[in-house]
Amino acid sequence: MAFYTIQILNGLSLAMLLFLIASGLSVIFGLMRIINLAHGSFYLLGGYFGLSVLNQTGNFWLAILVAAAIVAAIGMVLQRVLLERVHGNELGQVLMSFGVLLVISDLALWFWGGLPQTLDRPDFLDGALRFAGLFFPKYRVALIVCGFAVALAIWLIIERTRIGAVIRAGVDDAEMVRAIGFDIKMVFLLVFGAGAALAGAAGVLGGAMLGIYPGADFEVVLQAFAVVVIGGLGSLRGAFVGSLLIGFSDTIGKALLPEFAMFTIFVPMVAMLVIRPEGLFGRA
Amino acid sequence: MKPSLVAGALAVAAFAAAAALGGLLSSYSTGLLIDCLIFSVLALGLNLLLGQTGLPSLGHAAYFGVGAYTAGLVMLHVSDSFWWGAAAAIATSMAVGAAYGLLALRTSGVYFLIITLALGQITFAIAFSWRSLTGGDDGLRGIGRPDLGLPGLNVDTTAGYYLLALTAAAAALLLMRLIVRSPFGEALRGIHQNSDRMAALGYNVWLYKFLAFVISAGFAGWAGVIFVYYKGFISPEAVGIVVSAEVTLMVIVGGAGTLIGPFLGAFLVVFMSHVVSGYTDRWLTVLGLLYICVMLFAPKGIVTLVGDAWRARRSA
Amino acid sequence: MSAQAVDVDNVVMQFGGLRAVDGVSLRVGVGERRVLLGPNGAGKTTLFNMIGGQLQPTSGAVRLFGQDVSRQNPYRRAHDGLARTFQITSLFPDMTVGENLHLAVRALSASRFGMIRPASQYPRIAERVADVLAEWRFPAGADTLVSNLSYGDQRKLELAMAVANRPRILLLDEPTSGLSATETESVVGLIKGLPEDVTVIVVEHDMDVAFAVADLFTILHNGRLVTTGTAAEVQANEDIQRIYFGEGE
Amino acid sequence: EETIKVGMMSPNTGPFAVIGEDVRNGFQLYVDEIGGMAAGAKLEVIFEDTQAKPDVGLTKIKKLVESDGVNFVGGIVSSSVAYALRDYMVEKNVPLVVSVASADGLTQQLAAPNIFRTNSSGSQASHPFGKWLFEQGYKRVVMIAPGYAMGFEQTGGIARTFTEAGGEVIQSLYPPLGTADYAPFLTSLKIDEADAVVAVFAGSEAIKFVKQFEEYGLKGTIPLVGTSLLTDDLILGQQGDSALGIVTASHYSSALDTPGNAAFVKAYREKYDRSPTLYSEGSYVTAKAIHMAIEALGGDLSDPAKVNEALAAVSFDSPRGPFKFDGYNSPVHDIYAFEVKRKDGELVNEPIERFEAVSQFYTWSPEDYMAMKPYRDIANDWAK
Amino acid sequence: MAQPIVSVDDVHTYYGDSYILQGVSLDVRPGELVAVLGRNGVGKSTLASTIMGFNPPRRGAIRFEGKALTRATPEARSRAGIALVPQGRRTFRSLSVAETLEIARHLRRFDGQGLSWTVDAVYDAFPRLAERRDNRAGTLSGGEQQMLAVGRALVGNPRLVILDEPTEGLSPLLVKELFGVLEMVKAQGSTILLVEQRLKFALALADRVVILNKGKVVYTATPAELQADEDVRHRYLGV
Ligand SMILES: Nc1ncnc2c1ncn2[C@@H]1O[C@H](COP(=O)(O)OP(=O)(O)OP(=O)(O)O)[C@@H](O)[C@H]1O
Ligand SMILES: Nc1ncnc2c1ncn2[C@@H]1O[C@H](COP(=O)(O)OP(=O)(O)OP(=O)(O)O)[C@@H](O)[C@H]1O
Ligand SMILES: [Mg+2]
Ligand SMILES: [Mg+2]
Repeated sequence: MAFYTIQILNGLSLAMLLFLIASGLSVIFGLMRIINLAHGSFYLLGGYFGLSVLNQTGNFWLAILVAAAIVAAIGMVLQRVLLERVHGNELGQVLMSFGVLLVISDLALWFWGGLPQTLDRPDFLDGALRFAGLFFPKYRVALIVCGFAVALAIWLIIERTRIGAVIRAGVDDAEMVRAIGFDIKMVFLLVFGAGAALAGAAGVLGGAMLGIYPGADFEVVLQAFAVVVIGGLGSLRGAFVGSLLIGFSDTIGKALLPEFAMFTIFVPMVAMLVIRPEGLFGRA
Repeated sequence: MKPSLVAGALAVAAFAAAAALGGLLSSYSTGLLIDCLIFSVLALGLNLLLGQTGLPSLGHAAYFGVGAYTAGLVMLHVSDSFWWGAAAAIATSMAVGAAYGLLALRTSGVYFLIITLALGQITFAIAFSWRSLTGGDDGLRGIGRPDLGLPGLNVDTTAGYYLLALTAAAAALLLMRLIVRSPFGEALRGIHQNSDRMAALGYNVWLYKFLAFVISAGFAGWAGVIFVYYKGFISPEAVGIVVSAEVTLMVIVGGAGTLIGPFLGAFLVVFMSHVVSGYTDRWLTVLGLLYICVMLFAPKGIVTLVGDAWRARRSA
Repeated sequence: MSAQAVDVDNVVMQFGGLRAVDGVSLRVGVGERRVLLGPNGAGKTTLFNMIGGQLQPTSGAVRLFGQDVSRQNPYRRAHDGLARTFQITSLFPDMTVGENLHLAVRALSASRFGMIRPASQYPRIAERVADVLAEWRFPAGADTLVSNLSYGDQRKLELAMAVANRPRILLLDEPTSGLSATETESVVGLIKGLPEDVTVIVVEHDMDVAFAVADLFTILHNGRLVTTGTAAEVQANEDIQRIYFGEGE
Repeated sequence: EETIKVGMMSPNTGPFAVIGEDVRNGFQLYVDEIGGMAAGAKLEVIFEDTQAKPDVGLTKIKKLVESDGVNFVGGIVSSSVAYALRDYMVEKNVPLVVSVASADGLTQQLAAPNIFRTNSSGSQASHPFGKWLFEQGYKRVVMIAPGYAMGFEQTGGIARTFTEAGGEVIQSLYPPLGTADYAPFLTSLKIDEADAVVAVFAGSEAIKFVKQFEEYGLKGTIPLVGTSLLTDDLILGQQGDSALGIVTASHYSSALDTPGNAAFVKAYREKYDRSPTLYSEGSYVTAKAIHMAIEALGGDLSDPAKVNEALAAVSFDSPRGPFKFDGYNSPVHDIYAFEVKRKDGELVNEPIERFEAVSQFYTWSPEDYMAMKPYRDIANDWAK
Repeated sequence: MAQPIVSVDDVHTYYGDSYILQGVSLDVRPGELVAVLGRNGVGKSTLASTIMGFNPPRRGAIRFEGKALTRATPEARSRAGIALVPQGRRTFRSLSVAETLEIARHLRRFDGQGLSWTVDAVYDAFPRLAERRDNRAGTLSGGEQQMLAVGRALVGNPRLVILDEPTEGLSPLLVKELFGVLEMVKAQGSTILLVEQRLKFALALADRVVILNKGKVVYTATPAELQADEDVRHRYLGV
């Protein structure tokens, strides 16, 4: 029993980390249909910038804020200067954003070095909670709470401001959105910035759990895309449930069948897509 | 002379020139050309799906790897005949392609992209963990050069193998050219643009996609054959996502949906990663900038850009 | 037994909470010309989609020439002789007019799976494409990209592709919408000029066109079949006048 | 003036880039120490990026051998790259001195006169360590390591001597390479039944593992032991206090107190502003071995067989202590057990035990040893 | 006469190299309904999209309420009070009817003359849309989409509405409804530019008709004059 409780908590914490990483992508890719592989770079940069701030100030919260802000700015510049030019050209987006991913990861390697780094957590989140004879890291509890909070916040923002509808309309027919009075370029830019900021913040949060190192960008972007797609494009709820599914199948799979640990993400993924070809909550 | 004859003559001349190059260049440069040709064939196969049919496969290294492992295993355990190895490899690749195609073609668009990626990673995991067959992470090694059964043709030297690779790539290109220009190829383009209408017109859209998938896997297997006999080893890296992604980028850089694009893209990327990396540690930045620039100035790929410019000049 | 060309038997199409088509039965004999009338959203296109195979009925059956095709793919029905146009233009935008027609003509020929001979080297198909082009005349020329055609010409091409294969059953979903008077007239001419044994079902809101091409009219409303009758009957029926023409309330 | 060319292959990009940097640094340090000259000839070093990909490595080494005409090749971090190059190098008969890649097979079943290695082979440090662990009083252990050859070989070596001494392996887990989160494995370890956890990880995985080991409250509950990669000098700083008390085995740490090491550490720190690691030391030794061979031949490298022989015969004092090759061109050197301690505010791998002159075959004869099933094929069979 | 609300002055528009509008001039006065007629492919839609700002002319000027708009973005024009019901509907596939109307009314509220359009007013005018409120536009029937496109334009309370073949695909009943709606819009003082193939419909509503042929205005008159001129009708409209 204790074994399962702890595995469920493990699954939940991994799922929420995945969701934090994927939430920004769910907005950028799910809603705006911009295939941005540099999302992984946003995560990486967030982690590294957070690290630098943390080393200077020792303030974890400041690190999250600064990292999110810088990455948002970088994201917006990227969108304006580069990605916008391949609007509607999916393959173009793949190539261009992959180029950006390469450049950023290489420059990050140059600047921060190749050594894996860890981010220190705030003191009160260090250590573990003990309950009913179980032992569970406090930081992971915080991560779980954080994941739920972010999910709720994004959901509210999209519902309240109708920005979600405008963005989706912009994807269907950008010209007509302009014809009803929206500066669609500005809308896309801001949304892109918000998505990048989420990834940047996730970099700090994730870096404190898993460390930050060259190659994390690539790992992260694959998982985030998988989560968003399995959930169904354009569905935040999908990204959330997708994170849970992957988090659980991976964790429980590894705990129960460690010999098949290499298959615990991808086999369930194929199965899910075969059963639901348009994702869990996808509407084509 | 008829234009087709001119084109044919030009193609033969180009082939002859390329063949002669093998004798002129240093063996290292010739070897690099072989690498380029191998990835060209792989990219060419992927292009049938990605460029022609609009199916973005991100797991193409799987069929490449299956081909390479099969040819390697045949060489190690069965026969050193090139033809047996090649036939077995292509057949296995296509069989795996057929099995995966059945699963992957339930989906479309980015869902297809992700499911092919997942299938590719499963293949990687199998190659990595089935140690008794594949040698695990150490890979299969000690695979010798094959026997072509053609007297006078010696593929033990780099120059000799270059001729084989060149012929293999030319054969692939010719075959692909036939396919693309045939009614089948035309139907794939139609499916790319409007599959519902194709179905209403009377085309079995699923079957076309499936065949394209299997054929494309066959090309990848063929590339794997040329790869494994040249390198003499095969390890799981060749099956992984990095290779799949690289090939995809090659196709896009060169120009998805064109015949020459995959070749150009493969040459460019292989050149960048081998030659430029000899000069600067920051070669990945250079490569990244190249991708970005290509998309800024030739958003449909280099070949498309050149083609458009040429047409514009002709009509002007 | 003299089978009907199209025999729709009590079909239902359910979209979530909405019954777009609600138990419609419809029999159209070989060579008959039938117009489907009904207010917007009555279910006409949905019914077409079930006959064409784009949708599978929630319940009920569709038979073509006496054969049950309810579960058949659209492409199989095309091989049974069915062709259709779409209300919302459905073409191959990045191909030329000629290439669009090529695809249409080739769809039923044995060569459609050919992988060796170049597509352009099938004289019979090229001939047929040339015929269709001559018949339909696209002022911009056969080499124009479809995405560069005016809307009207795109509608015309939509039709030309449907008739290119000499279908036995032709479903036309608002074939003249968006066409100018001249073009509308020529389309009417073309429909009337189809061989007598071709069965044609047309959805049409332009009554002049409707009366010109058909003898029998079927009225749909709210997913149900209201009645079938001749022009005179339709005009005399008060219910129809109310729900469709909006007169007499 | 004559030039002797040496090719250096290391990953400069990707996750292994940082190890590649150490490898280049160690080599360069030695070359600088001898003023770039060997036996009166100029020593030219050509660096190439393997990208840690076997087929790229093969292409690069072809460039070095065929295009640049190098006389020696050194470096190589990944075992899969080393395997990929092996046949080609044997065919060309150019000496390949591997600095890091530890795959056992390279200097055992696949040994060749021109293939050398300067760092321990995969199970070399594990053998004495497994026996020693038993002697320390551990009777039952659980093992966890990445599921590929390196993990299998390093845990295998420990398991063999440990069980032969009478110990028992009650569980072995092999998470795949690249595992993001060790939580499901850590929480499945049967620590209640074991006296120690044997873990083998490297790089970012090692950092993650050690940190998570503490996070899940295992630190202090059960001893954590392993091979040196788990806490090597490269990552120790990042692991912080989580690593304190971990005991590992290897042939080198910067805290070694040998005659050569102090000067080496000092020079290295001055030049690169960080501590040397077993990667940089291994590469430094590679350079020295090559240099010694050139000197022994008086700079005449015309006969490949003689070059190989000269290399095989070198023996010298190195930072790790006395160095020489065994009959299979793999080093015979002292192995240590290290414990992570804090010294002068810094974390170090402090030697706590020394096993003298250990070869890759440990106490077996080469023939007997190679007749046994290779560790990488035993993997899960240790736990009963 | 009143100052024109929109004036198109010698406009030349291209698609790439194809020369479509070849010097079109056209004035529409406030409150007026001008019908643009012409065969397929003569450039009617191009004119509409040029005024909306989708493809700015290479030469010529467009003024709206006295201000030059020639280079303004579509969103600026929209905010200035121009709305378009495009040919082919172009509804937002993935948005529900309610969402579409919601975002379309979002930015603008004119203290307009007379009755202003609200979402509810649109539902009143097209009860069918109210029923389909929560359906995605992509699943609506053709006619329903057309109603939505009209509603989308109206909820912004524009001063100038451009309708490009709005009756296309509408059943007679709905054509009548639309007719009523347009009369209502006119009565509120909005100006309408109507591109139409249905001659009867256009003539019954229009104050003035303009015929386009091969990218040029070839005829301007009142509906009555056009009715009387069989030659022009036959030559340019085929009736
Ligand atoms: N895929 C779908 N999902 C949900 N509702 C649908 C779908 N397709 C059609 N409908 C609904 O079904 C009803 C009938 O639609 P249909 O397109 O058949 O009407 P129609 O008679 O062709 O109308 P029109 O003359 O306007 O084209 C409409 O209310 C439409 O909104
Ligand atoms: N995107 C485009 N690119 C190139 N040419 C175009 C494009 N759109 C339209 N054209 C061409 O411009 C001309 C005018 O087209 P437009 O759509 O304005 O005609 P229209 O008068 O609205 O016709 P219809 O009554 O058929 O809608 C046509 O010849 C058409 O082929
Ligand atoms: Mg309809
Ligand atoms: Mg038009």
